[in-house]
Amino acid sequence: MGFGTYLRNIKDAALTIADGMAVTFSHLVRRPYTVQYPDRLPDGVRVQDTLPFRYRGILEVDLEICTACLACERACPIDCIVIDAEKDKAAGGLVMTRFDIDLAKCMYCGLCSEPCPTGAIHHTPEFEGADYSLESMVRRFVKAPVVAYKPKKGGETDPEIAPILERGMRYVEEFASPDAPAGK
Amino acid sequence: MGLAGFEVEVQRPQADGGLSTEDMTLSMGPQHPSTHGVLRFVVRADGEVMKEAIPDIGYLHRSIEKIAEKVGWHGFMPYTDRVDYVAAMPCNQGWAMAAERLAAIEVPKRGEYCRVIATEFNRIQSHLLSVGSMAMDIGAYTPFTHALREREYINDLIEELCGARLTFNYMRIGGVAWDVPPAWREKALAYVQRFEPLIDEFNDLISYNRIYTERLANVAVVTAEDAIDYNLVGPNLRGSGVRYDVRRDEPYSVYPELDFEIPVGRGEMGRVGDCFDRYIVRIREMKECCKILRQCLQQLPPGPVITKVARNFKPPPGDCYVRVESARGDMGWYVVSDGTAFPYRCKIRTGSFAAISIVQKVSRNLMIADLIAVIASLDLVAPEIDR
Amino acid sequence: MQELVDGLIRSGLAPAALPAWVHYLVAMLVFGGIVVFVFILPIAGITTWVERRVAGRIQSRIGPNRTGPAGFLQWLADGIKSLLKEDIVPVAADAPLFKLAPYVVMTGFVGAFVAIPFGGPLIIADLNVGILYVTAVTALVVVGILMAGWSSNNKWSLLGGIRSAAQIVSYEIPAGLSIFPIVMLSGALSMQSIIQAQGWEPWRWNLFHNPFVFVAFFIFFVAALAEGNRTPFDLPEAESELVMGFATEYSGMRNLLFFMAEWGNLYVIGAIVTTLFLGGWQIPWALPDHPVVRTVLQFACFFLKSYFWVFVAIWLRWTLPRIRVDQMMIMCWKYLVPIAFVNLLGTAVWMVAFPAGLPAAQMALFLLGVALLGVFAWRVTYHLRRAGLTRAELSFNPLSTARIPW
Amino acid sequence: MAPLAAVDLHVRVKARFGESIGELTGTRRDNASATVAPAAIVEVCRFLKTEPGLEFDCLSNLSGVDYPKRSVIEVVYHLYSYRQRHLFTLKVDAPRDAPVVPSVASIWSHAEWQEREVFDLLGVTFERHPDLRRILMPEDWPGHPLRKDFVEPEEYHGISTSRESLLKAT
Repeated sequence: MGFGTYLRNIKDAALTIADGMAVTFSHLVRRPYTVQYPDRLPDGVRVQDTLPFRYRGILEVDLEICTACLACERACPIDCIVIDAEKDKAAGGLVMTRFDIDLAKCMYCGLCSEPCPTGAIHHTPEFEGADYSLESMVRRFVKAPVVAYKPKKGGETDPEIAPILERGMRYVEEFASPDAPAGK
Repeated sequence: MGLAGFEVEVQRPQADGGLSTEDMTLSMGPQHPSTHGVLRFVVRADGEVMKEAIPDIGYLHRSIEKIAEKVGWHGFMPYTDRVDYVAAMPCNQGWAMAAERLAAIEVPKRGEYCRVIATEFNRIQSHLLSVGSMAMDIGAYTPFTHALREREYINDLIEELCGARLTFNYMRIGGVAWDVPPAWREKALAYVQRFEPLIDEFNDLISYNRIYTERLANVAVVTAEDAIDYNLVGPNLRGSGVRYDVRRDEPYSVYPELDFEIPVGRGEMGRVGDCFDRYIVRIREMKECCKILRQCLQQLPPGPVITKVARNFKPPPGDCYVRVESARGDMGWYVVSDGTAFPYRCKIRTGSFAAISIVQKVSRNLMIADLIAVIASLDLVAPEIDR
Repeated sequence: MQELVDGLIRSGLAPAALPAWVHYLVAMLVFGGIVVFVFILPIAGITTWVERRVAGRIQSRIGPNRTGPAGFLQWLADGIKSLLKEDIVPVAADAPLFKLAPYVVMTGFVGAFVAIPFGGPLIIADLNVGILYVTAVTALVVVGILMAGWSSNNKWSLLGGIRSAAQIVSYEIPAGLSIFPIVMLSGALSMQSIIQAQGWEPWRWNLFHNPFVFVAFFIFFVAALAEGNRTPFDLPEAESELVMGFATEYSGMRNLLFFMAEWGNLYVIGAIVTTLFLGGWQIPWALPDHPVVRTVLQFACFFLKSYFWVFVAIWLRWTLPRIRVDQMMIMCWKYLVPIAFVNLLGTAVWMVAFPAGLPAAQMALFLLGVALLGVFAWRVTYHLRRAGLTRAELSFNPLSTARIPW
Repeated sequence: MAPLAAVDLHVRVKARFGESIGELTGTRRDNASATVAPAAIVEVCRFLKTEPGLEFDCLSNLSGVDYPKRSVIEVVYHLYSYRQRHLFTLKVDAPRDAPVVPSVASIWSHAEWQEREVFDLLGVTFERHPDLRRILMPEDWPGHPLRKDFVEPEEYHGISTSRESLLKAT
């Protein structure tokens, strides 16, 4: 290789290395971007509150507005939701004795919360799901057999379910629907 | 895996009774810091110079194609994220388009735009990870952290859009699951505005650094014919000088309405088709993604983002071959349906599977340090190879 | 240090019955022990903390900040952790060699401190072959690394060991050749006399004496980096290729010894560079003449200058990628060695042409150096402007924590 | 010039090879395919690759599909031409019990790996294949997973392949 390329190699190397060093030096005066989770957060701020509304964290079920329609159980590709509900004339409607979700197998894909008519099953921004035993990863939502919610024909809902239903419907509205024209 | 079909070639002792040397057989992987996931290379080396590097894959084989036959059409969507978790959106799009083509479903315009926006953001993410980890494999750790810092910002944006940071499950058959949240467009536009100069800073830091170019120039040169013969796709193909991109040559979705160039390797630092070309094509592609994103975010039409699709979806019998431009190139989805609620067969042909098949041919008498550069420049990702 | 011991003997403090060499031996052990445990090991440890903090800021993260104030005791925590970690010796390893390797590397590193002049009187042994001794001792490191690479019975370590042998041995030549012009200028090998031959004003340093020594400085620094296995030459323990290179099989305290030697070597490089090129501990005459204050000021000046070059080595490590083995050899034999010879001849001709040195040339070179720094500073501000950073995103406090994004 | 439609491609291939080429099935450009007799597949592929007007220089995808009802394993070749932008699909039916198909590895280099995958997952042996070994599954894995009648073995080398679901215990 000629003497020209020899000198050019040296000049080239020196200049590009110096430019690279200039970039890294300019970083010395820039603030770091680290979010010091979990313990060094500004006072009173929980990381979970800063997550967006649609964040798909650990599942949660509001039994008060769950109609036991088993749509979520069918939609889950991994079958990690198990619901037992029997028709019981005396109690008037379906009685749910069991609603379990195996969080160890759940992949947080959100397919279960889509078909839910009342938004009973939805994702919370909670993500700290670590646990000591595999069995305790199964979330059993039904403590005592409960009558499934049945929306009344008349349209008015009794007062103490209304806020929960309103919150549930907010989850349902979030999903895109074919007919409602989305805003710009 | 034993070393079947791979015996150590012992050199004969020299005629004059000199020292008889022997090749060294190295097993690089599957636990190795720079094999980008669970890959293994059986390297036959004479000191530092490699005679051959034979890839051994299958460590991350989950047989996603068999799972497709067990879960329904809607249920398979989250699994498509796992085919290539570094660039999950194009996989979603591939599966959704295959089902739509089988059932002749027409996706509303705004849905297509949301898909393109999500895919292009995801392409930037994937290229950032590929470019950053390539710099780290060559020895520079800082570019990796800068690339990941920018990738985190895009993670936050996509998290607001669909709720997940890696396995998005954002698209549905017939459109997308969520519309763009309010004020997200301005935030995304502001981010693209902020991101563009940082690519130039990245270039100043590492791309044209003499040591970096010296390590990549003329290493593992792949000619255009070999690239096509070995079915290399995406940045690996464009790095060898073939100007081909599925988004422009087999147009789908709304790409015909968007104008963007296709960067191609020009052999700036060495011959066309070397490691540097594949690398610099990815850097320039990120700039093109910014251009596409700006256009999409400005021209986002009003209207619904999803059409009516039966929950118990049963497409008519038939088969289709859909090609999507993923971050690792043209991803082929061959899907066969027999009219039932479960897909009959789903074959996914991915870019990395083609790219790793050329490593054996390209790695002859390279140095071991170059093998790391070749693996990084081909942007191999283990889940995509093994599926 | 010898007069100090003689003074002790004369003043009757030390029992006179013993022969003189016993006193020298005891004094040497005591002083050596003090210097090693009070100065060298903490310096090596603190350099790891400085490196991780500087690397953090360069990579827009924070670096250790949990153990001790701003993470300052991180190195102590690492040391204790390594002590408690299990010390594994692979079954198939060549055990005696395997166990001996870290100590050979440590002696190579600690041995260099004998001849380093921290201040006027502050030197353990002002050998008259000072710089020759230092170059010889630091070559011990390659013996240790080669032993480690071979005895670990692991192909990756073997590759690491062979690479380091090729690298350190071949970079001795340009390092040695760059030292010759300095020795010619100061006319003596002893470190103290090299420093005394330079003035405290920057333009009277060896660095700006003539253009050839100016170039020799860069060659020496690059060669010293290669000997310290620092990026862009960290081939022997290349994380992404050879997993951990020669130190793959090491764990616990042995592993720590290797890396303490590496970070300690950084300081040795800084010290030698300041001694040869940057006027060592020379401070302005006008400062108070009280011996203790003067020594402390000299020590501080020497320490600041050498620690600046430790910072430069750290800053280089987090900027540059790694060189390939054959490129490393090409760079040594085709670029550094020829230029080093040119510098050697150039300095000789220069000394014949201007026996008393050319003050005009020294001032010109000094101004050239300042100009280069100016251009570099402008380039840094250019990067900051182009990245479009708001005032909030800048912070000149080196220990600043994060700007919380929400 | 514009890429040829599948019909014209089929006509040209049919003209050249006559009866060993089946009828054109499928309507759209991406699924228009012609079945080829196993014996003639190598000749057809070489013709498609070297013919000046066609120049199918890339085997875009090679996949196997198991049809137990027709007791056939169908090997599907998606061919693509980068120069002419043609896209054409060939299908070869091999009997399900002893599927043997000549290998096209000599024509397209990537066919070697794709055929190894079809061999590994579906059990189709390719004649004159340079290195027919399992590619994804371990060497001693029983059976071929993608076959419809594949039953997953209980355990492999002592490692059980299934785990008791936690939801069973009430």
